[in-house]
Amino acid sequence: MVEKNIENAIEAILFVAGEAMKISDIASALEESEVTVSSVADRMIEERKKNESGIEILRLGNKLQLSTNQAYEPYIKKLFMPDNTYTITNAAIETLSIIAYNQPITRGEIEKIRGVSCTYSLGALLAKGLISEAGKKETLGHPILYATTDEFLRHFGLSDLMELPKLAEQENE
Amino acid sequence: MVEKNIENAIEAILFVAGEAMKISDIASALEESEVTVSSVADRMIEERKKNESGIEILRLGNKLQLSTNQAYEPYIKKLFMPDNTYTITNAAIETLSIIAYNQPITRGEIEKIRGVSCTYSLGALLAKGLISEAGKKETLGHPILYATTDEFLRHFGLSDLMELPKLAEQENE
Amino acid sequence: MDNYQFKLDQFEGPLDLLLHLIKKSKINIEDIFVSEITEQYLAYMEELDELDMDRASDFLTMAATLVYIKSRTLVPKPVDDDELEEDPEQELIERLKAYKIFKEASQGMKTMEETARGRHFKLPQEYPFELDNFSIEGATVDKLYAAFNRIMQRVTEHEENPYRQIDFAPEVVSVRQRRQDILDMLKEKGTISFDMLFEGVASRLMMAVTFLALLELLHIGKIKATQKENTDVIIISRK
Repeated sequence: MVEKNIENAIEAILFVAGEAMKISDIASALEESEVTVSSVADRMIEERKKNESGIEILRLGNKLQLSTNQAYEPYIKKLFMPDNTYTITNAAIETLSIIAYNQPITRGEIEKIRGVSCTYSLGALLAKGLISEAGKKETLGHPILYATTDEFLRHFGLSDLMELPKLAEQENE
Repeated sequence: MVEKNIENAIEAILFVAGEAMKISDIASALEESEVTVSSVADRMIEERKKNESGIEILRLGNKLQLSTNQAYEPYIKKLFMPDNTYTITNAAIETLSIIAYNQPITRGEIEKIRGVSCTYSLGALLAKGLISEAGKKETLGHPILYATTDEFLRHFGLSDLMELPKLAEQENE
Repeated sequence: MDNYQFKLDQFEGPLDLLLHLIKKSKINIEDIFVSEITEQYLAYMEELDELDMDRASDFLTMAATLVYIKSRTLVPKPVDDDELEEDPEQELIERLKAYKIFKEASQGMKTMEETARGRHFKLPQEYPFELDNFSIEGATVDKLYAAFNRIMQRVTEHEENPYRQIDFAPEVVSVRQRRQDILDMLKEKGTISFDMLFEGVASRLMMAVTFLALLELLHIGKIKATQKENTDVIIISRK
């Protein structure tokens, strides 16, 4: 497949999907290697950034998703007045940062760091889809493990967990 | 506004809209003339055709809408075709059943239940005269409300909406 | 203490309150037990008139810990069993330090949230597209009813598990296991890119394990790594 065609097909696929699509699934539909699709996607991301396109491509871990460019938010607000600009409370964001840097992690482990009960903020984060259950820990009582989701990456404008800023302690290492 | 910016903003607006948008509405949001927006749109349509872009812009009378380029349909089919038993009719009937049981209802509310964009099936149901617009909802943005028609009753051999089979949860009440 | 109306709600917990006191007194975390912090903390506790028991219990437990640690400095220590016992003072200092790191990180995340705001996404398209061909001839009320129930069923299932999950590699994996994983991946795909090996790897430990496994495999000559240009992707293949 010619590279230009791969680009166009990726665009069409992401448009229909709406949500984040695995690069591997796209690659198998196009009968191309993951490496190829991944590098074509990188170029598309770059080009759209450069052109300040209205529709951007986000890389979320090993997935791709279309999104509007924030620069045009004022016009979109004017036309649709969408109400998707929720923010997170301080308690919840503390809990979330502990999960983000230590996932997967149990409620008990989070509470040990925060020194308070986290039932409430965990519930709020689950309800917003920012975290999800990610199995059970192989210890006594098999407590539930929590991890961040694609929505978490989107909400904070990250393409990957590796993009989280380094913790103070890690910088000193 | 620079022409490139107008292009990008139009792209972002159409992406969020999900359905056909009036050129006049876009123009007023961008604080540009309709003539300008219309001619910029024409150039965008042309360019995307030439590049065989995955996402095309359609002009429907005085409205614009994003759509996938049919050339990439085979890949989309491979990825999204649910199974052979799920036909177009199923999609339309699903949308119709939601309207029948929850009328009047907005597009946004239907989409929230179905989890997919319902522009196509709403259009088809409107064209068949099974549903019609039934005023606007008194909320932000004043979205259009949809309800079933007399034609709907005739088609399904009902004399009244009350004759629709009761839902399981209502029976328990 | 200042004429300052103390509210429990202002703090995310006892550690947060302690950090606040430490910051206000301009001391290092290590110095909390040679300072007035314990007294200040207890004074805050006395100010509480309406106790929200659920929240206050964490604060009161901490007060007890602080008093206990303070009292230990007043009584002579037993000579022997000191070594075995974990030093509660040191433990609290470590907890405060760890908490401080995440408190700062969460402030950084607030900024990230602010910059990321204003993106919009779209719903999946309805598929198949060609709705012009659709026909409801033969569609009955029963079919309509069944369709609605089917959707409700789907919505219920969705609500039970509404969170999309990210696939996580198991946390603790040995270098040997990871070596096998890499060989298995190569067997299946022929070649893989260096970056692909680290996709979805969330922890630093796991990354280090992956990297070590890769180095070992290169060392024993089971795999080779090639790169066309300096900045190009590194391709891993079997030898």
